[in-house]
Amino acid sequence: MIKLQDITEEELLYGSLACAGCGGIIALRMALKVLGKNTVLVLPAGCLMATCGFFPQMAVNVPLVSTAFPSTPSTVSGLVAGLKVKGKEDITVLGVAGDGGTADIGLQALSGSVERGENFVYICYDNEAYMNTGGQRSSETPYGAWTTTTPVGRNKMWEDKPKKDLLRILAAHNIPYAARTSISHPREYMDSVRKAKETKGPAVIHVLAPCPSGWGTDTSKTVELARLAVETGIWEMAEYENGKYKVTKIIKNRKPVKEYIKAQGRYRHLPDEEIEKMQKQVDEYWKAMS
Amino acid sequence: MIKLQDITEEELLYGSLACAGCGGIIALRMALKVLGKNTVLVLPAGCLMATCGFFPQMAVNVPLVSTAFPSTPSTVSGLVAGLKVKGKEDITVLGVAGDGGTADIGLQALSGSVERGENFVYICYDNEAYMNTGGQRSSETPYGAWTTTTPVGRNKMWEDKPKKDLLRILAAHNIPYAARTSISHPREYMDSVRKAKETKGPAVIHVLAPCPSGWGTDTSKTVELARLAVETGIWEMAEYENGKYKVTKIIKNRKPVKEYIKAQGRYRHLPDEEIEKMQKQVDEYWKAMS
Amino acid sequence: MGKREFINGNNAVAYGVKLARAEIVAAYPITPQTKIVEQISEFISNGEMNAEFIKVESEHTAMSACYAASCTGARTFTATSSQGLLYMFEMMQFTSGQRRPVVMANVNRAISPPWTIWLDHQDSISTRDAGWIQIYVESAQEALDTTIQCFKVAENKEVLTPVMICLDAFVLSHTEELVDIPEQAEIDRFLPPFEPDYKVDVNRPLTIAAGTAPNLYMEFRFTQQQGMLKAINLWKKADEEFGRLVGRSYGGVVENYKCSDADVILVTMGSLSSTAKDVVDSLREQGTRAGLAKLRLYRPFPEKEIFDALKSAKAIGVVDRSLSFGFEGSVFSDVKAALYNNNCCIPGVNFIVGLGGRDVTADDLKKMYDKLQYIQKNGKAEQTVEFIGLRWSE
Amino acid sequence: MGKREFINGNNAVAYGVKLARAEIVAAYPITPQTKIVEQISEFISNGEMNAEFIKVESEHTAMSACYAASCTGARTFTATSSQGLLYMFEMMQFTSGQRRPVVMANVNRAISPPWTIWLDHQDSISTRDAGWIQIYVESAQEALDTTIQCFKVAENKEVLTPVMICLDAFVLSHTEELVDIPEQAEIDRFLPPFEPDYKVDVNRPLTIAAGTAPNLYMEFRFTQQQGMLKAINLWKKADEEFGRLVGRSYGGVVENYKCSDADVILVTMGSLSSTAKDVVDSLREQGTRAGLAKLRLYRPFPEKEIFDALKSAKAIGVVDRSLSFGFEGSVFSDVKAALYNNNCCIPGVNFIVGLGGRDVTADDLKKMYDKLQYIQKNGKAEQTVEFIGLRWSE
Amino acid sequence: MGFIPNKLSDLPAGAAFEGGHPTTHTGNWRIFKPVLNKDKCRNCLLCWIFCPEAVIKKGSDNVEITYDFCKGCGICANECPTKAIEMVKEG
Amino acid sequence: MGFIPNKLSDLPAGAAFEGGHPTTHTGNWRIFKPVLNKDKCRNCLLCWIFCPEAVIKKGSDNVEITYDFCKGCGICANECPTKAIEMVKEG
Amino acid sequence: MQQIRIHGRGGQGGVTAAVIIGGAAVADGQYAQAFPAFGAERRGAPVLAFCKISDRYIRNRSQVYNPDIVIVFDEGLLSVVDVTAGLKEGGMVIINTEKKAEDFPFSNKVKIVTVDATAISLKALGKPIVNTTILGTFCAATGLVKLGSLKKTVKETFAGPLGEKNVMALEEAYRQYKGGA
Amino acid sequence: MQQIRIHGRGGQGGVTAAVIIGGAAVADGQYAQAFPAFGAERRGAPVLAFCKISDRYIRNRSQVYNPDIVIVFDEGLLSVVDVTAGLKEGGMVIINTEKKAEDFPFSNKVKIVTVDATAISLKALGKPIVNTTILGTFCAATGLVKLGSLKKTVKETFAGPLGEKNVMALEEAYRQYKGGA
Ligand SMILES: Cc1ncc(C[n+]2csc(CCOP(=O)(O)OP(=O)(O)O)c2C)c(N)n1
Ligand SMILES: Cc1ncc(C[n+]2csc(CCOP(=O)(O)OP(=O)(O)O)c2C)c(N)n1
Ligand code: SF4
Ligand code: SF4
Ligand code: SF4
Ligand code: SF4
Ligand code: SF4
Ligand code: SF4
Ligand SMILES: [Mg+2]
Ligand SMILES: [Mg+2]
Repeated sequence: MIKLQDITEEELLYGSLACAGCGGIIALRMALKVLGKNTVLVLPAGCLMATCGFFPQMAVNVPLVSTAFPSTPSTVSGLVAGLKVKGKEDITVLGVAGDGGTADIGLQALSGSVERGENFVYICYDNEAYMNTGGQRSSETPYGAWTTTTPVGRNKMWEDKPKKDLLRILAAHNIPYAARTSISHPREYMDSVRKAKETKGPAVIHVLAPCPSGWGTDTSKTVELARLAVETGIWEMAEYENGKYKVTKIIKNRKPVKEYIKAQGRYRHLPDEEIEKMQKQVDEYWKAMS
Repeated sequence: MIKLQDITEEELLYGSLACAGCGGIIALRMALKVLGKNTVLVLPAGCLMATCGFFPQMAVNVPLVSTAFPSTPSTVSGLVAGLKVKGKEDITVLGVAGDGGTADIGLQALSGSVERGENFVYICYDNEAYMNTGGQRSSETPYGAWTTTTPVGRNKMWEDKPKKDLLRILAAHNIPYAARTSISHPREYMDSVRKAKETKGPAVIHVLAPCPSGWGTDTSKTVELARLAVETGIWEMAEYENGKYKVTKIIKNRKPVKEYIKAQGRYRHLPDEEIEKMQKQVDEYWKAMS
Repeated sequence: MGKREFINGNNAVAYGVKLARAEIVAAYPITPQTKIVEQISEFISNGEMNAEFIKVESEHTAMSACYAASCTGARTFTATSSQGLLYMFEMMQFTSGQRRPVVMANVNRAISPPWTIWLDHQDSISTRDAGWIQIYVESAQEALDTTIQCFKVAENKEVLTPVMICLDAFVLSHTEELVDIPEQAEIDRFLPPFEPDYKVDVNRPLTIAAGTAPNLYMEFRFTQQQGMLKAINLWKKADEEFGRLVGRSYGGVVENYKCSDADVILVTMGSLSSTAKDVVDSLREQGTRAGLAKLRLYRPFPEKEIFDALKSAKAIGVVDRSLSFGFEGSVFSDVKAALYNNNCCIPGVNFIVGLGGRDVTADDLKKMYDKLQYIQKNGKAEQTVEFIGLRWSE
Repeated sequence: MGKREFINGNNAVAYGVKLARAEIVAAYPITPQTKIVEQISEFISNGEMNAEFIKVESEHTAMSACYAASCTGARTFTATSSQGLLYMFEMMQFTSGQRRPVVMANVNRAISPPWTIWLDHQDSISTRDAGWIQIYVESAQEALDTTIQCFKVAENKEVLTPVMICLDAFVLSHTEELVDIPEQAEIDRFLPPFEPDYKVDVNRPLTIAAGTAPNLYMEFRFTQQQGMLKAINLWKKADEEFGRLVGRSYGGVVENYKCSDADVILVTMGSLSSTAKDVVDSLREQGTRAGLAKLRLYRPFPEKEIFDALKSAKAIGVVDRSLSFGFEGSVFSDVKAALYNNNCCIPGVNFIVGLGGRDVTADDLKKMYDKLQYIQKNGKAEQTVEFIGLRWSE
Repeated sequence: MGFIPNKLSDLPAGAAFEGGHPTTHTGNWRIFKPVLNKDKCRNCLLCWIFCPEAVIKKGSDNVEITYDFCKGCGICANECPTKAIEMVKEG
Repeated sequence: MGFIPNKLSDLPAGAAFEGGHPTTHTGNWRIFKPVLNKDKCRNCLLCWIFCPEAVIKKGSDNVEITYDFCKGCGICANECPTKAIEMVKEG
Repeated sequence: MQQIRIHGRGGQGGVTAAVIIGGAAVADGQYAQAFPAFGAERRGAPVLAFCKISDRYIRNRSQVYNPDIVIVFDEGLLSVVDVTAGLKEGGMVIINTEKKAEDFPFSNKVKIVTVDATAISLKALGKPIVNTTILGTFCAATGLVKLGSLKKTVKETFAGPLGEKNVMALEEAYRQYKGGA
Repeated sequence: MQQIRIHGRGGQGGVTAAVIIGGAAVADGQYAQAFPAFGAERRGAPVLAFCKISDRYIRNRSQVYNPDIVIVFDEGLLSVVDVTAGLKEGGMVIINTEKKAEDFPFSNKVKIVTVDATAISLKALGKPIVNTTILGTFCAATGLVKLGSLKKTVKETFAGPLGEKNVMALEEAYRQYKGGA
């Protein structure tokens, strides 16, 4: 596994206009550290593009091809093909999109690029809502969360669906490599990025990247919350490789889900019985998985 | 299981302009027999719409809302919502689209409708290519097949990717009910349709529906070929229900894959070693599944 | 009379949708529109409004769902902007071709790239041929009232055409101002329930959006065109009736602001019209006979009404907040085409302004009127297209 | 001189793409375009052509992939029709806004609903504001030659704008005729390799399609407009050079067919122009001074060239195979707008023809010329928009 | 028989036609014709359920083939377990 | 420093600007400032890897915080296992 | 200009026949257009294809309303469509049938040429595919294209032995007409 | 017409402050517009908000270039942006600071009003959120809106106890100015 000491000091992402403590920026910065300068980055609409690619604040130091919101994977496809005919197949093509850009409006294109078996790395930084537009529900918004389109009013309307399971959807594509990981675990995450780079064919990483602004949390807690998600068992670290789904981190003594929920503004309204229901679901999931 | 004797004689699909022996028509006709008159049908671009919904030849006798090629599931969503506000939730909303309209250009919308948990029945009739436009490759075109965009020339270009696994993708969505079935097995297929109708929430059926024109087969062999696909083990009959994937038909003595391949014009070019490779893959798959 | 609120254009549209008793709302976020659907979701969550709120996964789906919901006979609304509008382009045409009276708010925003979130009209203008009625407003109040008028005209059996209400990003969408909220009862009197003849009905199974060969297609398009053209007079009537019942109206389809005796007239759409009225008044004080023709309805294009407003002018300027690339501003072309049809050839000039959020000030507008006076004197325009407010000239 | 083949318009475009040495082809099927990409996939599979062939899962992806591939500096092509064009609308604007010279063939087909697969120009016309150059052809030969010209103009450093070559569904796409296939060497002389200044390069990391605030956006759009306008003269030059090197040219951007002394002139686009030339000749034989202005380039709109072609006419008719719903034919509006800019107000009438595949015959065209003669006599048009070939009048 | 418009005002708003009204008698596409040998028929209904054109009718002892819309695909003959249906050349 | 256009002909064809040139010194967004106590630092590099702004530099014995682009999010302080970083109010 | 209309069924190769006629005309140094009736018909459905031949470049691109010659692939079509619709006075109808010209009701109005192309094809190709066979009759009866050009075009269209067989069938039909005429 | 510009940071509630001023003016029977500087700024970044107040309906919809009054939420902004840019002659700048008016370099050019809003807010709300607090100073120093209307609007904006607390903070700032003036 990657050692922090060995990681390059070179920064390819520097000076973004993101909120203080943005988890998405951490995800992108770490990934670029592994992939290095010989990378082309694709960013669609979303917080990262909005905060890293606005003139004159150009925070990314690899070629960045920005694209339309639904088009990250297909822009990746075009770059892969273009670099191939230009004899530059050694360049890593990296698509990075949010949960909305990946699991909602970009899913079809992603499925297509994966199915065609193109050679690329794709990272979905998951902050569990459409954050760039102010925090609307996406299909990755977890059960119980408040968003601006699942407001909490007289008629209860908080999000009532579980998260879309991106990793299993990719596994169903029999993708060469995919992982579910978290910015709180840099070694594991960066190791996934390295594997993804080395994979011949499509490789997709789904990384939890909390958003202090959207989650209603202190900017200093971004990493801590991501870690809590793992330690409570809410966020499973897993990989799909060689046709196999594998849990990559088994938490011995899972922390109570409540600890995670109570730390966040977006769950403020949740009655305790809902939290207990969530705890039960988590417990059942892990029982079933072991 | 459904008995043929008990099935209604009423025909809700009659007099289409499809090619003689079209498997897609069989799939739709059987489904409507189960669902009955209290059904609204959505058809996008594709062979069924082109042959059943052109004035003055209106072959379908339930309300048919035709829609754009990418929009079957989202049109279904709108109908479900509209019928709900109109107090007509007892009507079954049925989306029927081809493999291209489902696994390629309609996949995102399907994923969305399933994720939102809307109450509908969706049938993908799979003829393994874009037939209405003359037989181009889709993500459901099987390995080895000739299509007009995977022609067989000096530089071999026949389809070199396996089929997209729609059922497993739906299973990854934890859909309430989904099935992979075949028109050659009317009782099983129609039973799936019945289950789908009874499911509260989304239910999707992926049904093999050979196309004599696109597969290069005699019109009389449509059902026989579908059966062969099952009997050779190339086409697995399976269901996803209550969170479980289940093979629904285990073939004791699988027929040789060759029998299926050799019967079809679209595989004419395939050298024997390729067929052997396919045989091996099928054998391995079934070994792994048992 | 209802209550008065200090709200922005987005809220105002949401109030309009609520008062219109829309039954289906498809929602997908995009800046600067999002507040509209957020506000509606709050109305619903608070029990103030009764509608199915579909949280779709893309705008193509938003419009597909609206198309289908409208086929069931439900009153249907969605909102979008810019990239979202472009992404649903196919379904926009499906909806109009099948004559489903969906109402959509488009918060006008420029198109990327260059990446932008700011105001111009390129988004709605680039859908001008798509068979949607387009109406532009200049204030939050007009946004609210017009939203209600939209349903009235769209659902008229002679029209049956979807309507897009266009309001300017930020300048209207995010600007709070004083808005009168009509009473529900007033609106119920104005807007009858939607009861289409052709809809999904298991007892009368129709094939909706059927295929038609060359022997019939053209006739459908002709009747669609006829229906759309009828919207011009029907909108005038609706605006007038709204005035009678609710107490506010907006001059029909072209607001004629001091045009009757004007020598120089600007044609504007959207929020700019508001500032321009100030400018007209101050020019009038200085003795210049200035006028403003505010184009509310852009499609169907009110050929006769715009001719009537402009016919006595000596010089006209058409202000476009967008560009038909490779030619000129589309409103300019259309206005000239309409005048031409009336054998009228007043010297005219096109001002391209405010692309990608560049502010257009009263000073800018004054300069445009100055230019028109110069043209009036010369009897002809030297240059037909002029960009106003460019940072550099070369 | 190359060989002569009896092929259809779709094949002809494919030959053009091969001869242009396109490096990337994105393919998605839609009738009646599909044969173009099928033919290209055959060329590749037979080793006659060397390109990456991307079998995308939708047209939005097709254009996204083209946009991106072009960013690497690769010569890029795709083809579509109708619904496919609409579905990629967002990415069309991305490609043009970012100045990527992708070439696309659009086989003109009507838009659904009513469901259709037949010819009209509604698809490409409804994208007229999207910043793409649009050129229309009248024969398979012109389709082949023009495909090559497209790359030449699109990739010119002063232009850098994507080009759509429009050919009529079935009438051109599926009609076999005699076509000269140029030699590869001739084309190599005409068309240099594509070497853009701004492209993906890890040694010079650019942010491509960067965000720009209101302080800069408008300037980008202004330079985009300038680039596009340059295409008018550059296309004339390219057509002329093509003529010199290959032996065929097409009159630049507006083919002036016997207009110089004509009293009555029709303006047409696409395959209709071919039939119309027959009609002009037969009218001339009968002593009528008829002319035809064939608009090849529709965007950028060749304002001056169309004025030059029409200026001496007594009556003009503009034939639109599409409709800007709620107004009139778009070519009619644009032609009038251009004449207006030149203070020219010749009586004109708009013929809406051939929607959804209705055939337009020589007889129909003769009737249009008759109408123009009537207008010439009267000095003015009574009706501005006329549908030709409607089945019923009421 | 479905509604056939013959003036503009007949047209629905948007192409919306009554369904279930086939007008083209696809029976004349047929080159071979399925002919039933009643004696062999066991009334298993397989031909009935597989017929794409829904032109086979249930009967008490055996099925019955109607020909207006039978395209002659031959599926019935192919699927019949008792070979009770024979395809014979039309004409 | 990135390229700043100042005439039309300076503009690239399509917005394409050189990357890696931040100009807005986001350091002045800071309300609290991370201050390192070198003595407590074990050089574990956790703050370094987690800092979203990449403003912590590796050193031989301990890390070093630079402030031009530090937004004061406090992640470094929160994650430091030895509490070697303290957030203090700016000003 | 000579205009030809072909009546066939989806899948019978009517368009190919039109293209072969056009190709042969072109090989003869003439100009031609060949195109299908633009539709979405499926295998089995009656379809049309057209060919125009002229010694000058053909600019008129509208459809064929008044053919000089009609070719009917399949006698069964006669009961479905009016094959003589719009036929020019003195026009010719070539029908694949076992019957004789006199057996057709419209034989008094137009010139009818019959050929049992199915039989010929079955013999030469082993399949009842008549689209090239009947072109032999067309060639012999109309003289609009040269036999050599027709054979050459057929060989270019169908590679290898299939081409040879098609040419044989075509020649046989040609011979039968010439013999019979 | 009076035009107000507010300098704050993303997340500090500058737009809310502008809307509250406008709402109060409206409650007073005046007309108002309130809007943000249209941008995509994130939490922490300097942002602007505007309010225009007039006794007539405000038709001019262009931005505010020459404010009469500037409100600065956070002293730190002074080193980042020129808060006096475009300020009208005789205009006023209200700054949240511990310092005195004289401590600012531009004190000779414009009227400066200072208030330690952070201290007041920390006391009243327990948080350094100054957007409502400073409105008390604004109200006292400019008299553009009535104190009662301002309080009412704040209570409508923040329901329940939060509203009460905000009103307390606002009143305290108001008192301090009145006392100090
Ligand atoms: C077609 C289209 N629809 C909507 C938008 C508006 N939009 C831009 S970013 C965004 C949210 C992005 O969410 P996500 O992908 O999760 O990234 P995040 O903002 O959370 O980083 C939306 C809805 C758009 N740009 N294009
Ligand atoms: C946006 C769009 N792209 C392409 C098409 C063209 N098109 C119509 S049907 C079809 C093929 C449909 O394939 P499938 O869904 O598999 O159904 P099948 O034709 O095989 O029945 C295509 C590509 C279209 N109508 N719309
Ligand atoms: S809103 Fe959230 S995801 Fe977006 S920049 Fe701020 S912290 Fe990052
Ligand atoms: S092409 Fe195939 S799928 Fe389409 S109608 Fe014919 S048989 Fe059916
Ligand atoms: S399949 Fe054969 S036995 Fe069975 S019902 Fe049909 S004809 Fe009778
Ligand atoms: S031949 Fe085909 S269509 Fe006719 S009855 Fe048999 S199965 Fe049905
Ligand atoms: S986290 Fe703490 S101990 Fe580790 S390097 Fe940073 S300051 Fe030193
Ligand atoms: S406070 Fe945040 S930005 Fe500053 S050094 Fe620490 S982690 Fe980095
Ligand atoms: Mg997100
Ligand atoms: Mg298919």
